[in-house]
Amino acid sequence: ADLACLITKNNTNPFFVKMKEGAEAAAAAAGLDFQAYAGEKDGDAAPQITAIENCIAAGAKGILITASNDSVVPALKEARAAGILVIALDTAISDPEAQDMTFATDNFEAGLRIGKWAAGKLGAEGVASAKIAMLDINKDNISVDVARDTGFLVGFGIEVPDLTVMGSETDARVIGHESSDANNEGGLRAMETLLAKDPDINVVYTINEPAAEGAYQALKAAGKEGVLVVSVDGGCPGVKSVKEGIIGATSQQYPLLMASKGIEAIVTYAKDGTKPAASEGLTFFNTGVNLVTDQPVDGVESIDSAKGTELCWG
Amino acid sequence: MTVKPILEARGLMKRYGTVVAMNGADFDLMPGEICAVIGDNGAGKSTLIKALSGAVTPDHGEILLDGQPVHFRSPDDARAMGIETVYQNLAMSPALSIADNMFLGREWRKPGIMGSVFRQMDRPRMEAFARQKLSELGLMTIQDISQAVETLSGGQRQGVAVARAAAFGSKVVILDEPTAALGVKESRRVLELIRDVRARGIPIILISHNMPHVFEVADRIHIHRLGRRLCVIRPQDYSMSDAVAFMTGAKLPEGVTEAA
Amino acid sequence: MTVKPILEARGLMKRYGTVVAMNGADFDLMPGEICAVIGDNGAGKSTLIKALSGAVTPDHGEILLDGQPVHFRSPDDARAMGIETVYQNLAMSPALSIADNMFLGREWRKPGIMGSVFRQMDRPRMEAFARQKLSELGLMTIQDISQAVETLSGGQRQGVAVARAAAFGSKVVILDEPTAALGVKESRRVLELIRDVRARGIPIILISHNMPHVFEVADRIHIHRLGRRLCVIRPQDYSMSDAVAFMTGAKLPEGVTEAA
Amino acid sequence: MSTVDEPTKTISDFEATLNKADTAVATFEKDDKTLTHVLRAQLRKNPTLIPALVLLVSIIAFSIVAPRFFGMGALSTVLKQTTVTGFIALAQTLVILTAGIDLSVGAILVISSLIMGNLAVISGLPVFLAVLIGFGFGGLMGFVNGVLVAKIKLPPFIVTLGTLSIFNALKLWYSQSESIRNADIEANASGLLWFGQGFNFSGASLSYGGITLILLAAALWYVLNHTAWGRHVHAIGDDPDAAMLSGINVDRTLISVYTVAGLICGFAAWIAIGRVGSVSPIAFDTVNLGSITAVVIGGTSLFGGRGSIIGSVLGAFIVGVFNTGLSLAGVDDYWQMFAAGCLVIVAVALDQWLRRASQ
Amino acid sequence: MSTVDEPTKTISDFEATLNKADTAVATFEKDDKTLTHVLRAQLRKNPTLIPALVLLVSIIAFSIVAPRFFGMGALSTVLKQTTVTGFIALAQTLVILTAGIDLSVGAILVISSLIMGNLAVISGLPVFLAVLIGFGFGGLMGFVNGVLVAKIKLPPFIVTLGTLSIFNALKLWYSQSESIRNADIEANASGLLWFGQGFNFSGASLSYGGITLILLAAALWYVLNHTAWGRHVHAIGDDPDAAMLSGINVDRTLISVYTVAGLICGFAAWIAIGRVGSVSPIAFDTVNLGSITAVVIGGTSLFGGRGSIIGSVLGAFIVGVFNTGLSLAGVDDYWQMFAAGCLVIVAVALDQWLRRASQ
Ligand SMILES: Nc1ncnc2c1ncn2[C@@H]1O[C@H](COP(=O)(O)OP(=O)(O)OP(=O)(O)O)[C@@H](O)[C@H]1O
Ligand SMILES: Nc1ncnc2c1ncn2[C@@H]1O[C@H](COP(=O)(O)OP(=O)(O)OP(=O)(O)O)[C@@H](O)[C@H]1O
Ligand SMILES: [Mg+2]
Ligand SMILES: [Mg+2]
Repeated sequence: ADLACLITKNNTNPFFVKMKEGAEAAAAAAGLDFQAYAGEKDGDAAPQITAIENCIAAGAKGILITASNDSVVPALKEARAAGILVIALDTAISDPEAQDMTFATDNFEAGLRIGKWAAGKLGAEGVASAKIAMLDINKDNISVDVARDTGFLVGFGIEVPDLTVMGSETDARVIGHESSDANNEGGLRAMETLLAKDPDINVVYTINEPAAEGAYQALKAAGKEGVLVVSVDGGCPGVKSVKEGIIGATSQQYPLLMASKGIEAIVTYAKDGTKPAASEGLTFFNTGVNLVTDQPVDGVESIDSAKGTELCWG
Repeated sequence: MTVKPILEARGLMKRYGTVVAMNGADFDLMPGEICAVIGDNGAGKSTLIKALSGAVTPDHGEILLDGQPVHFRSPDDARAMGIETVYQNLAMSPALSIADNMFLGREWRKPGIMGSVFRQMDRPRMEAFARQKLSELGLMTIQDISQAVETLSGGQRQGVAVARAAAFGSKVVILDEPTAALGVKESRRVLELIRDVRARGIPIILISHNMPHVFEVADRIHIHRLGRRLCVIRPQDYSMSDAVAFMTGAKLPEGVTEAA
Repeated sequence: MTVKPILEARGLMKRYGTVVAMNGADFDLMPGEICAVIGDNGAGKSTLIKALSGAVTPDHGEILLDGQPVHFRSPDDARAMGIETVYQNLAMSPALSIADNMFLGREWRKPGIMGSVFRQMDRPRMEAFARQKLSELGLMTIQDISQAVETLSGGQRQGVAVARAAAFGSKVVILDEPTAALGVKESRRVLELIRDVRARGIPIILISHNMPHVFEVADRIHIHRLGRRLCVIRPQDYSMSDAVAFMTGAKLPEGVTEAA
Repeated sequence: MSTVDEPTKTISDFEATLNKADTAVATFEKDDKTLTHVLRAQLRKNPTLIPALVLLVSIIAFSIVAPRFFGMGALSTVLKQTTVTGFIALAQTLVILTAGIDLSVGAILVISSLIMGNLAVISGLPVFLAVLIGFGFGGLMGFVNGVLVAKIKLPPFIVTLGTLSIFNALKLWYSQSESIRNADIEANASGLLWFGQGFNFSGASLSYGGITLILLAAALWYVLNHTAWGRHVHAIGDDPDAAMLSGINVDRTLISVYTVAGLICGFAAWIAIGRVGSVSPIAFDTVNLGSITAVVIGGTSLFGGRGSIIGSVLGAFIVGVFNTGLSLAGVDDYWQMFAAGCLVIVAVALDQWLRRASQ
Repeated sequence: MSTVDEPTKTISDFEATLNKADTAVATFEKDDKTLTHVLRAQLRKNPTLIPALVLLVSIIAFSIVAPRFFGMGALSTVLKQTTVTGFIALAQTLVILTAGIDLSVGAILVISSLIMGNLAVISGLPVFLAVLIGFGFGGLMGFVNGVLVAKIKLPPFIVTLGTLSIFNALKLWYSQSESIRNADIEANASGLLWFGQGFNFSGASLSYGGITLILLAAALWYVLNHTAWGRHVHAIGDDPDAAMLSGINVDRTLISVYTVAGLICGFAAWIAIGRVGSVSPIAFDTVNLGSITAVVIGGTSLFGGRGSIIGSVLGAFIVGVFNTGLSLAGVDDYWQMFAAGCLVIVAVALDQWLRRASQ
C-alpha cells in the first residue's frame, strides 16, 4: 500500500498526540501504510530533517508535517522533487516552494480572540487598570509561542512593536512573561513567581490549557478569585475547565481535522495526482478557530462549552 | 600425616588473558599452624590466597574447608565461614574512620530497642574495641580513632588491616605481606600478634618476602614457584639459603623434578 | 663538612588538619652518597621526600638544590631538574603498558619528519630500552613489554617503578621503600642497582624499614622521628641496635635532647 | 641468623632494644581559641554548615536587592516550589553517595504519579491503595536500575540513561499524553491532594509536603550515619573493590540503594500531585538536573563516599532562592540562566575552597 | 648480622645462592589456532571490532525486518544524519578519555554556528573569516571549561553543567532567539553550506561532511595512539594523581583536551550549517546525550583511560541505524524510544561481556 508520513514537533504535547491518532485512524480507514515521526524539542529541526529523509528513503507518497522551523525547507523541496505530496499542518512554512498546501489554524488569530474577549470582559476601565501575567512556553521564541502571545496582547489592545519576538512591549500593564514549559507544574511555578512580583494580577494569559490549570492552582492557593484566565487549544479537558469556570475562555483548534484532511489529500493525490486547494481568499486551507466561553462578550464571536465539548479535538 | 588439613586446595588454575597465574596449585593448611607461603614476585602467591578467600574464582580445581568442598562466590562467603584476610593492596575505605573500617560488614548494634528496631550502631563500644586492638599492636601513634583512614601513613594503614583480621578471624587468618610497609617495631608486634592468634588455636597463612621473619614464626613453609606448589619444607629441616635457592630455582628440592 | 650538600631542606613544616606531619624537618644530601632515611611508621618520611620531589608543598621552610633555593610547584618541576622519585604508592597508570609508563612525560620521538612534524613516538626504541632496564633488574618474568601495568603483581610493579627512576634520574634519585613488595632475589638486584646508580655519581635517598639493607648500602643514615630529623649517623659508627633504639625512642643519641 | 645451616628461632639481634621503645605518640596541635580557629574546627566537623551559610547569605543579599523578596511570603513560596526537587534530591543523594547517578528519577516520579492518578481517579481505587501501588512501581523501577547496575556491572550513568528513555516511553504510552485535571482529582480522590495543604501563620504557609521533606531528610541522615547500611553505602561509594574485599555484600547494598531511591521518587509523586494539584505526563522534566544540581551544591561529591543529605535539601533551597530572587529583582531571563550556571560553579568551588581552608 | 655491635657490610647469608637463581620466566600459554581462540585474540587486540560487529549485525537485521532499509540509499541517509553527532562524539571521546564529561558540547556547537552565520550573512564578512572566528569562539569556550576543570579542580560534570547554562544564556542573548534562514545563507554566504554537498554514486550519496568525519577520526586516532600527548590523555584518565606524580603536566594537558574538544565543536558547527541549511539557536538540543551515548556504545569507559575514537564514530552510526531502521520497520514512536533505551544498555553490556570473554 502507499505510505503516508506524519511528522510532528514532538510526541509529548497532547495536541500532537491527538493529531497522530487522527491521522493513524484516517490512514487505516483509507488503507494506507502509516509512519509517525516526532521531533525532540520544539524549534529543533535536525530530527525532523532526519524524519523527512527517512520518509523519502521509505518511498512515501505524502508527508504531513508540523514544521519546527524553516530549516526543513531544503529537505521538503527534495521530497517534493521525489514526487511526494507535502502538506504543512498547523504551522505554515514561509517558502511556498516547500509545500503543496497548508492545513492550519492561525495561531495569531487564536491569541487575538482571547485577547479581545478578555478586553471585552473587563470593560474600558478594567482594561486601563489591568495587570497581566503572560505564561509562555519558554524563552526560545518558538513560532507558536510568539504568535499566540503577541496575538493576545494585540487583541487586548496593547501595543506590540515587534510581532516576531515576545516581550517587546513596554506597557506597564504587562507584569511579566514567565516560562511554563506548557505544562501544569511549570504553569504553577510561573504563576507563583509572577504573583510574588505583583499580587494584584487579574488577567492571566496561558500558552495552553495544562499551563492554565497550573496557574489556576497558584491563584487558588493565593486565595485570589475572579482572575480572568485565558488559554489556547480547546482540548476536551480544557473545554471542561471552561465549563467549570477555571478558564474564562479558550481558542479551540482542530488537530484531528487537520490530520484527516491531510490524509484525504494524500489519498486523492495517490489516486490521480490532484493536489488540494486553498480556502477561499487565503493562501492556506483554514481548519478554523473557535472561541469557547460560557461568558460571551459582545463583538467577539464565540461558542459555548457544550458546543465546544462536541467539537473538542475533532 | 594423620591430622586432616583444615583448608586445602587441589589443582587450582587461573588464567588472566594469556598469563597463567596459577597452574595446578595445591595447598594445605593444618589446624593450629602458621603456614608461610614464599615465592618470587609474580609466582602467583596472591592469586592463590585470593582464591582461598573468595576474592578470585579459580578456573579449575577445588577448595575444601574441613574436608568439605566449598565454593566462595565472594569474600563475604569466605568471611561468613570464619576466613579473615588481609590483602596485599589493603581493602580499606579511605573516607571512613578507622573504627568504621575495622567493623565494616559486621557492625555492632546498640543493645535494646535502639539496636533492634532502629538498628543504631554502637559507636562508643566499637571505637573502644578498635582502640584496644590497635594499642595491642603498638600502633597508638594513631591518636584519633575516628580519623579517616586516608589520612594514615602506609604503615599505619597496614597496621589497621592486620588488627582487623586478627581480631575477627575465627577459623583461618590469611595475611598477604602484612609487614611489607611496617617499621621495625611494628613488624615485631605483628609477629607477636601472629603467634598470639596461633595460641588461640587459629591457623594462619602468612605470605612474606622476609626470610628471617618467615623462619622465625612458620611451622611449615610452602614454596610457590611458577604458579604452583614446588614443595613444603619445615624450617627445622632446611636453612634459609636452601629455601631461597628452591624459591628462585637455583636448586631443586629432593624428589622434585621441575615441570615448568 | 667542607663538601656542600647537593640537596638540602631547612625547617620544613607540613600540617594536615590537626596532624603535624613535618615539624621543622631538616635534611641534607651530599654529592654521590646514598643517604638512608629511617623512622617509625607515620614519622613523616614520605611527607619529607614528597616535599623534596615537589609532590607536596610545605607550609614553611625552604629547599635548596646545589645551594640555590628552589620552589617546586609540581613533581614535573622537580623532574625537570633531574630529581627522579619512586613513591611509596607507585605512581603508575594501570591501563598503560609497561613501556608507556616508563616513558610517561618524556617520550622519545621518531627521528626525521615523523617525529618532528607528526610527533610520532618511537615505540620500538622505547620498548627495547624498557626491556633492557627490566632485564638488568632481573625482572624478566615480565614477558610482554606492552602488557598493561594493571596486570602485574605487586612486586613486578615496584620493579618497573624502580627501573624507571634509576634509568632517568640525572641529579638525585629518591626511593621510598623500593623493596617493600619485592622478593629476595629482586630486592638484591635493587640494592645492586642502587650501588650502580651511585657509581654513576648520582646521589640517592633511600627510605626503608629493612635495617640490614640500610646498613649494607647507606653512606649516612638520617633518623626521622616525630616529624623531624633526630640525628644523622654513619653506619660504621653505630650498630643496628642503636639505630633502632634511636628511631623508636628507646635511647637518645648523644648530644640530642628530645624536644617533642 | 648467625649460622647458615641452623634455622633461626630468635628475635633478630638489632631488634633487642625494642622493648624499651618510646610509646609517645605524634603531636596533634590543639586548635587555639581564636575565632578563625573555632570556625575552622566547626566547618571541619560539620561541612553542612557551608551550604547553610551560602543559603543565609543569598537570602540576605536578595532581600537587599529585591525588597519584595524580603518577608516570609516569598520564602514560603520558595519552600513550596522546592519541595519536590528536595525529595528527588534526597533520592539522588543516596545514589550519588555510592558513586552513581540516577538520570531516571524524574521519569520514575512522573510514572508513579500517573499510576496513582489513574488508579484513584479513573479506576476508582481507594486513595491509599492507589498510592501504595504507585509507591510499589516507583520501588520497582528503582530496583530495575539497581539490578542493572549491581548485577550486570554497568556504569550507573549508562543504565539510567537507558532506563530514562525506557521509562519515558512507558509514561507516554501509558498516559497517551493525557493529564488528569485538578477538578477530577478533587471530586474523586481528594486524598491524593493532602500534601498540598498545610497551615498558615503570619503570612507564611507551610505545607505538609514541606514538613515531610524535613522529616524524611532527618530520617535518612540518621540511617546514613548511624546504621551499618549507611556505612556500607559510604564504603561502596568510596572504593567498591575495597568494600567487596571487606566482606560487604556490594550487590545487595547497591540494589537496595536504587530501590530506596525509587521508593522516595514514588513518595515524591504523591507530594507532587498535592503540589501541582493535577497529574501530567510532561511535567517535572527538569527535576533530574535540578536534583543533581541541588546535591552538588549541597556539598556531596560526585565521586561518591562523601556528602550530606541535609546539604542536598539546602542545595535545593539555594537554587530556589536564586530563581525566585533573580525574578523578583527583575533580572532579565537570559541573565537568570546565566546566573544559575554561575551559581553551580561558584557554589561548588566555594565549597571545595572552604573545605580546604578549614583543614 | 652475626655480631650486634659491628655493622654488617655483606650480603645476608641466605642470599648467597642467588647468583645461581633460575632465570626462567612464567609460562604464557600460546593461543591455539581454533576459531574461537583466533577470534578472542583479535578481540583482545582490537576491542573496536565489537562495535563494528554490532553495527554489521544490526544493519543485516534491519535489512531483513524492514526491506525498505536495505540498499545504499538508507545507509547513506544514516551517514548524513549522524555526521554532526559523530563530530561531537569525537570531541566527547577526548574529554571522556580524561575521565571527564562535557555537557556543554551542544551549546558550543550552536553558539559557533550562530557566530559564523551572523558574521557571514548579516555582517557580510568573508565566509572563511566568519568560519575562523566561529572556530575561535568554539575553542575559547572549550578553554574556559578546561581552565575551570584543571585550575579550580571542579568535577567536569559540574563545570559543564554550569557552562551549559551559561552558554545557553549567551546563545539566546546573542541571537535574540532569531534564526538565519536558508535562503539568506544561500544568497549571501553559500560557502557556509559547502559541507552539505557531496557526490552521488549508484544511489548512495556521500557528503563532504561525512568524509571529513572519517578523516578527523583517523587523525585523532593517530594522535591518541602514537604521540606523547595521546598517552598523557590516557594516563590522566586512568589515574590523575599517578599522572601528576609521573611528571605529566596534568593541568596543561586537561586544558588542551577541553580546548581541542571546543575546536572540534566549532568545526562541527560549520558541518551542522551545511547539514541543516540554516542556523537556529535552539537546534541540536539532544546532541549532548546523543554524543555520550555514541561514545559509550563505542566502548569507551566513562571512568576514563580506556576507549577508542573509531568506536565512537561506529557508536554514532549504530544509534543512527537503529533510529532509521526502527522507523522504516514501522515501529511506533514510543517503542522506538523504548528500543533506544534498551540499545544503550544492551550494547554496553555486550561490550563488557565480550571484553571479559575475550580474556
Ligand atoms: N588482574 C590480573 N590481570 C592479569 N594478570 C594478572 C592479574 N593479577 C595477577 N596477574 C598476573 O598473575 C601473575 C601472578 O600474580 P600474583 O599477584 O599472584 O603474584 P605474587 O606471587 O603475589 O607476586 P608478589 O610477590 O609480587 O605480590 C603475575 O604474573 C601477574 O602479572
Ligand atoms: N594526606 C594526608 N592527610 C592527612 N594526614 C596525612 C596525610 N598524609 C600523611 N598524613 C599523616 O602524616 C603523618 C606522616 O605520614 P607519612 O606518610 O609521611 O609517614 P611515613 O613516615 O612515610 O610512614 P610509613 O613508614 O608508614 O610510610 C602520619 O601521621 C599521617 O597520618
Ligand atoms: Mg602478591
Ligand atoms: Mg611512607
